[in-house]
Amino acid sequence: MSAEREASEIFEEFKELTPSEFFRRNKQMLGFSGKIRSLTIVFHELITNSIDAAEEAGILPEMVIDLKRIDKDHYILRHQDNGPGIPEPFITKVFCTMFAGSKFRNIQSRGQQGLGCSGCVLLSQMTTGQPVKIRSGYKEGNKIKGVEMTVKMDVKTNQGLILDRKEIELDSTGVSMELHFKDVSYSLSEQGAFEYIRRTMIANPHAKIVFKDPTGSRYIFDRATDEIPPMPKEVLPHPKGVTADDLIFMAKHTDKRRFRSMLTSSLSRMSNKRVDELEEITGIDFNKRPKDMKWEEAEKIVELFQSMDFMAPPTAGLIPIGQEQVEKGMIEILEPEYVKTITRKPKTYKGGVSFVIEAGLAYGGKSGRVVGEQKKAEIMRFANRVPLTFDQGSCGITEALKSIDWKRYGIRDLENAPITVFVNIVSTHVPYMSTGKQSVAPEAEIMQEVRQATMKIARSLQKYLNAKRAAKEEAMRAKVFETLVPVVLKEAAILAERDVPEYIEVMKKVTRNAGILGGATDDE
Amino acid sequence: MSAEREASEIFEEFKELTPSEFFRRNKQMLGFSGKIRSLTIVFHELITNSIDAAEEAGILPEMVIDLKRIDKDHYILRHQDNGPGIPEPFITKVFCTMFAGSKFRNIQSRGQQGLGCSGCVLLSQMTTGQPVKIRSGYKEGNKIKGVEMTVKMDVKTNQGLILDRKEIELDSTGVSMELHFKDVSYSLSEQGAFEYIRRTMIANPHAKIVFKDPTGSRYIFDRATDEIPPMPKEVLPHPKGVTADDLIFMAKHTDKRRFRSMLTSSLSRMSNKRVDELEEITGIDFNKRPKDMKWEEAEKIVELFQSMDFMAPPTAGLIPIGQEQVEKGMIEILEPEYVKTITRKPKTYKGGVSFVIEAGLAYGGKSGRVVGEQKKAEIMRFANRVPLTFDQGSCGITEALKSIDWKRYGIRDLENAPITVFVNIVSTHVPYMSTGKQSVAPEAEIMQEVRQATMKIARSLQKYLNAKRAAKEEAMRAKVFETLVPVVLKEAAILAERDVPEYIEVMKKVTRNAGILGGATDDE
Amino acid sequence: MNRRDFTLAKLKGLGNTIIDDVEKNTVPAVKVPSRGTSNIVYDQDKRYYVLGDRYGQRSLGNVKQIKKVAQMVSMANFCKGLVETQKTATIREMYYVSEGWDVDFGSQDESNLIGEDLEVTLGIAREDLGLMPEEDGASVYGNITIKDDDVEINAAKSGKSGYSISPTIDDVEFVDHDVQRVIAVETMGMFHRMVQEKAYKKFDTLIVGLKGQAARATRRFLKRVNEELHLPVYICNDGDPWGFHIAMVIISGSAKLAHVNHDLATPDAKFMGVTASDIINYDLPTDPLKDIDVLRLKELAKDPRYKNEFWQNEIKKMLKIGKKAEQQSFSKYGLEYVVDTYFPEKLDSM
Amino acid sequence: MNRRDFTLAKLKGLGNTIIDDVEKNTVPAVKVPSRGTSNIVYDQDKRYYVLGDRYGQRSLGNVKQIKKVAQMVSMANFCKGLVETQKTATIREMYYVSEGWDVDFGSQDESNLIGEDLEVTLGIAREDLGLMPEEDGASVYGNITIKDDDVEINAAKSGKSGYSISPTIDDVEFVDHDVQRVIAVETMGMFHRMVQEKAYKKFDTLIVGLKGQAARATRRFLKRVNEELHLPVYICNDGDPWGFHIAMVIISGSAKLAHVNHDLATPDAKFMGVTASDIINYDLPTDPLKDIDVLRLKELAKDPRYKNEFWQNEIKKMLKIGKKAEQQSFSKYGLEYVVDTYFPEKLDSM
Repeated sequence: MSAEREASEIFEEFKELTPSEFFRRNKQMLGFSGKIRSLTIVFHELITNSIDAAEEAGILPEMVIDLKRIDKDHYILRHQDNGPGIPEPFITKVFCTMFAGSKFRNIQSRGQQGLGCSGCVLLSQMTTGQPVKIRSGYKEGNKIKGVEMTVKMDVKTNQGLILDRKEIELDSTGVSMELHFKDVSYSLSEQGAFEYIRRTMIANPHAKIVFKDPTGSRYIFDRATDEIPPMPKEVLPHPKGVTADDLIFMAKHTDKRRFRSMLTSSLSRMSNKRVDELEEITGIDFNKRPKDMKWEEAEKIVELFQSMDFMAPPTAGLIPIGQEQVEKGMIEILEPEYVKTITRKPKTYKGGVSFVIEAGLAYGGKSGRVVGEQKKAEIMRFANRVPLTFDQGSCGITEALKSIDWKRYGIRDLENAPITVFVNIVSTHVPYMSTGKQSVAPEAEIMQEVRQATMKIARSLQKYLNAKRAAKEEAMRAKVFETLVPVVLKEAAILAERDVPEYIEVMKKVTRNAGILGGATDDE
Repeated sequence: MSAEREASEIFEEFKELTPSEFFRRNKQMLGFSGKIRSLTIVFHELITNSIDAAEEAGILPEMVIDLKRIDKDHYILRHQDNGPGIPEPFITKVFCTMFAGSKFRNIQSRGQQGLGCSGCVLLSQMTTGQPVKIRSGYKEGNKIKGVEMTVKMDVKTNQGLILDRKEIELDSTGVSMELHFKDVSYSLSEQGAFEYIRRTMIANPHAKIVFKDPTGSRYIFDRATDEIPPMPKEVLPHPKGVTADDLIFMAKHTDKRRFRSMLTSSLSRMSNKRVDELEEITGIDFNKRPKDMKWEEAEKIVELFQSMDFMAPPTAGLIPIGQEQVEKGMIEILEPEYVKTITRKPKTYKGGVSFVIEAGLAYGGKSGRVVGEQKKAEIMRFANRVPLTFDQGSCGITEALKSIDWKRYGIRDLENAPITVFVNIVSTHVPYMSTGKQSVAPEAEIMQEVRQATMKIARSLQKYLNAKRAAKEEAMRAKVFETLVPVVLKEAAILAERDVPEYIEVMKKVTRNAGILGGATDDE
Repeated sequence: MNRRDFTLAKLKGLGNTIIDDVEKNTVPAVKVPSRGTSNIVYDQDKRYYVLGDRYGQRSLGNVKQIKKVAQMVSMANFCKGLVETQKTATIREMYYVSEGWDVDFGSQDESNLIGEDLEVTLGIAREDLGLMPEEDGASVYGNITIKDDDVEINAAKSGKSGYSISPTIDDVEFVDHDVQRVIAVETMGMFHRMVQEKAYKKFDTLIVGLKGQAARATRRFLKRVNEELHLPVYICNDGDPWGFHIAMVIISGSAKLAHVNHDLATPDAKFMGVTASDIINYDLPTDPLKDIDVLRLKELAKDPRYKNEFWQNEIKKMLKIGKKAEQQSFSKYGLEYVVDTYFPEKLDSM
Repeated sequence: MNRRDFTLAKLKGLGNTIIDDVEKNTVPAVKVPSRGTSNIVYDQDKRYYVLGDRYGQRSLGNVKQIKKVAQMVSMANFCKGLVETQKTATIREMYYVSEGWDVDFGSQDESNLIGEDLEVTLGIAREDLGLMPEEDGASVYGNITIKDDDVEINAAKSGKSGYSISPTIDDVEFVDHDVQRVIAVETMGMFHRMVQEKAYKKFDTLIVGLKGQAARATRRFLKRVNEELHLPVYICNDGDPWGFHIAMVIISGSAKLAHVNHDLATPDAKFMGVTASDIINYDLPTDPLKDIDVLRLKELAKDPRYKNEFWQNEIKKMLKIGKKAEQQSFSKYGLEYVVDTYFPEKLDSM
């Protein structure tokens, strides 16, 4: 038995880690587990950052991506965009400081963890020891400033170290970077980087990506539309969506002097009239300083929110891709025989979080995925236009789609149909199931919307398939009558031992029926 | 289309988050997803902390846990231990600062993320707004100092706020705390808190827990042994287990002046002779300052490590529970009809990470789990004595156990046998599959060890079951002969139309065979 | 009018309705009595299933129906040929012959269905149309002389396996007999047992080996000996729902063949097989009822053919004891027991 | 010594070996020839399967084996009773009778296995032991007169379905006949076609309706007419692996019954069924080969009984065209075609 030790002795070893140090020890928490997945996550982080940045600046996004294989599992990735660029003072923060970013608002956005770029740099540095080379071109007044930097991450301080810096001349804004990776792997599978780009293009038809793959092949994914989607507005939280903790947090960080004004300015749909009602029912003094708000009071208010009627949350914060744009994206990439898309009206889940479901069905052409020599159906899931590549099995979207009785829509076996099903959920708060943000929780309202949206367009697909079938059948039916009427009459005449009578009139009557199925009853 | 915006304008919204702020937005990353799971994770964090602390101080761990239900999904948890206590200056850090802790060394320990206590406080505060009440008693010289504090977490600064503090008189060292939780749920299921305690007791037979559940029932889980397991020693990393990034990291943070001395002092099994060899082959100047080490050089060295022979890593860092102690734990909790346990010799995976597998099989008694009216087999997985409760399906341990051909060990249908299978993996670096640290990656060497260990004890179980069966059968066989010999002879005599001859001798010879199966050949 | 002329007239009539319609410039349609379950009715007076009066129209103006009409008249002509030349064919042969017609069948099943359609449409049994089933009928042993064409056959002098009822049993004439009754048994094992134990002498009976579910020819034979020779018919089957129902189909006809039950059912035949009461009284070796047996028994309990007290009791009793027994299980008491003891006791009690 | 006395002597012998062993104070054991696949050998001279010389010992000193010995001697005594009284029983009946023995059977399967053990141990066919199968044999039509007990039967005067071969065919005596050959067909449909088309006259033949896989009694009958009456036997089956094998089992015996093939196989019988070549030459309606057909054909190709050029070619050809055809498919050319055209051509070519 070891001798007893005092607490003070034990606590000599006590230390604090920076976020970078922490994630260096726990890289799987950033999604970096498995070689294929790791590379796909890198593509995801860089592409979503580029598109977000271009859109925020009102620019049509365009990327040039070049992935070179140096050795087995060893790659160099060059990623260049045409966004607004990063001002020099922020470059090391964006690339080397974890938990830093511009996406922490109550806003619909593609990424939102503040781990993206810096996570990729961490992975690069951990696996290859290489610094990252960055070029940023950004406007200052009317001029474009250009800077080139070589930067390392100092995990002990969670800060960037500039190894090299020079100013350069650039014609346009944008960021380009060069990263080295080991222990990653490029794959054409459903989980791989190529498929990630392809799906991104479907959900972002206004973007353009030129991709050079490790074999040297160049793929140009052209944009299907020139419309930049409008920027989602930052939207105040809806009363039905806040918790007591949220209220206390707001109260602590507001610049308002009074609780009353804090409420009206921090929550949407919160009129003075509503505040008066609240004050009367709760008996709380709403003129006190926000910081004096007690937890019990916050809880009481939140409870009351649940029973009060509010207008649905404002939907200015939600910018779906749009029915027409999804269609364009699917046509551009899938070249289908038939496509139908839909963008539904905003709904809410958990009482106050609004979301929009968009769905698309493509049939024929390059729809579906080729397995062996067969076409199988494929499901493409997106959240705020970002492809969800992993954890398909546990995703509420998949579950909702599987629960549809596809036979009712003329699709006997979804699995084996040449169909691509597209679903995008748009929300400021997508309820992800797990850390990796790769699957959507099966919230009842979301599942219901996914079903409704998909069934609606499935009905259109069914009509198309039926019409196609019907045209074929009508021609066939006319032929049946022309062939069989003489047969019946010949046989009947032999049976009756009479001559075959004139039957032009009867034949006319009969062929008039070719277009319709009905006629006499038949009880089988 | 929105107007173009400049980069500088966009970066006005740029901010940095503290770890607390970050996890407040991403609590699922701490394992807090789902009501049952959230509470089990809290139990896990607090219990492992208490046991670790007591062991480090050389004290037999003992806890009193009291879970009170206030309302649906609303609980108060009181957790008290007999550890060395926390010195006052560290109290707020332990409970309110994320990424702070004493477990960041290369040492086998139960928890190791530095998220434990502070994570629980974050959850408590987020769901109930309540501060945490803490009492700590700790030795200073020969006196016991006692302090009681009420503390809140300030997520904006990742620091604790002391609301109240007073000194108190205490008889003994230890920490007790009181936490409020909402949105959690107590359950008796395999994933619930009760089962978590039960399994903890099996793997920690030297600990004692008194648990009062929400119905008011008191469970006393007594210790099965008075031996405190020896403290694992901090062990230097083995050359075969380090990456280039690790070397660079060491080089950066060492206090040695030369790379040579850094190597011998930071790695195990790294003699001067080995360093000379390295120097000669690589041609690198090993007398230079560690900080001048280049990545390519580190890579070269690591590559060379892979092809050099080293002694296996020292195993002083690995302290298994021990075959005898596992047995005691299983007997105490399961009261089985038969139990067999094993602790294997250390092995390594990935070339240099050492680990030990311990396995146990309990049959009959309270072994297995009752489903409906049937007994089903249950698998209890542990990593460094900590129960792994979730993600059983994807765990390498489960996979290894399922791959065993149990029929060969006389267990026709493992699923439906009254059996508990215990597996503990002991290692400084357990290769967890995911963030939640609930499943072990299917490393080939680990799977192999789990199989070997389990098959070895399964063979013993088989012998036991066979012996039991054999005793039954022998009695039955003797009876068969006594019944059938006269029948055969009577019928044969009728057939031959002769008298039944005297057959005492033959009967003697035959019944002597009752104990064995063999005899004449029979080719069916 | 004899059966043959009647059949030919019916066939001709089918052709006439179609040609008549055309001459009236209306789209021809053929009335086909419905064989759906809702049109199969148990006739309490006749004590067997008959078809109701619902029917469907097969019109030349409907793309699905015209094909069936074409098949039906082609088949009618084929049958007309058979009847005229006094030949027969199996439905399998007809299926192959139809390859040469202007309209063919997609499968044997399809041609079988049209065959049944033709039967109900004309109200004439398939055998009268010259269409024979593949299956042979039962074996008959005992002192009866029949005439088939110009050959006289005595079923006691046709070998140990007796006289085989052929599909063309309706062409056979009963010349002479010297028996009091007919006992039909389910298996050939029991048939041979009875021949060996000379049951035909002991009970002055014909022995009929059904070989499981009775073929149409067998049912026709049993009906004819019952009605023409006034011989009581006893059916001795295994004590399980399947044995019960083999007997019941002989007695009250099957639902599926409602349109020809007037030619097949023998309402006066009696069940003399193993009952649940026998299982208890004779302490027979049994097998437990399987799920499917229980299901079947419950179905039978609801069937109108089983609506009398005897059957309701026996079904209830069998469900209660949860056991079934084969006829051969009487061998427990020796091979002769069934003939020496069981049958006499059963016959006495009837 | 006649068959009956021979059988009784063998039965007695089994009892004697056991009693002798006991008197010598050794633990008795019974030698049971092995029926495992490795002990079933194709005899190139005899042209059928025979048992090899491997055997197992059933000792009273082994707990599993003693039970089998007890069952075997009990069964032997039961059979001795049957032979002595000249009765027969089905194995199903024996199973029920065994309820009264000191050692019983867990299931019908178990008693069947012990029955086969007894056959091979004594080297005597089950029919000689009085144990009859449930199944009846084939139907025979044509001018042959046989005597069963004291009854004479003419198979051309036994009705349209002819004479049924009973399981006790060995007791039958051939009295007279007026035929040149025997043609056996697979289905009763074809049997009736041949009767109707008077094939017995056209070809001076007996017609045998096999009803699928030939029963033991049928095979015994065919062997006897072939050997005792020197009639050539032709077997005319469907053109598929199952039809081929029905014929082959008649010709060369089955592996499973290797111990009695000397009584059952007719090595000089000829296959005259539908071949792959016929399918092509006659342009017959076909069905595609199913997976299981293909598998079966490949098995047959490896079977020693199919090792001659004719079979290898036909199997290869059938696999190549991927099609099979039924005998009745000749009806495509009219009902009479098979008798008027196909059979004469086939017979000519043999």
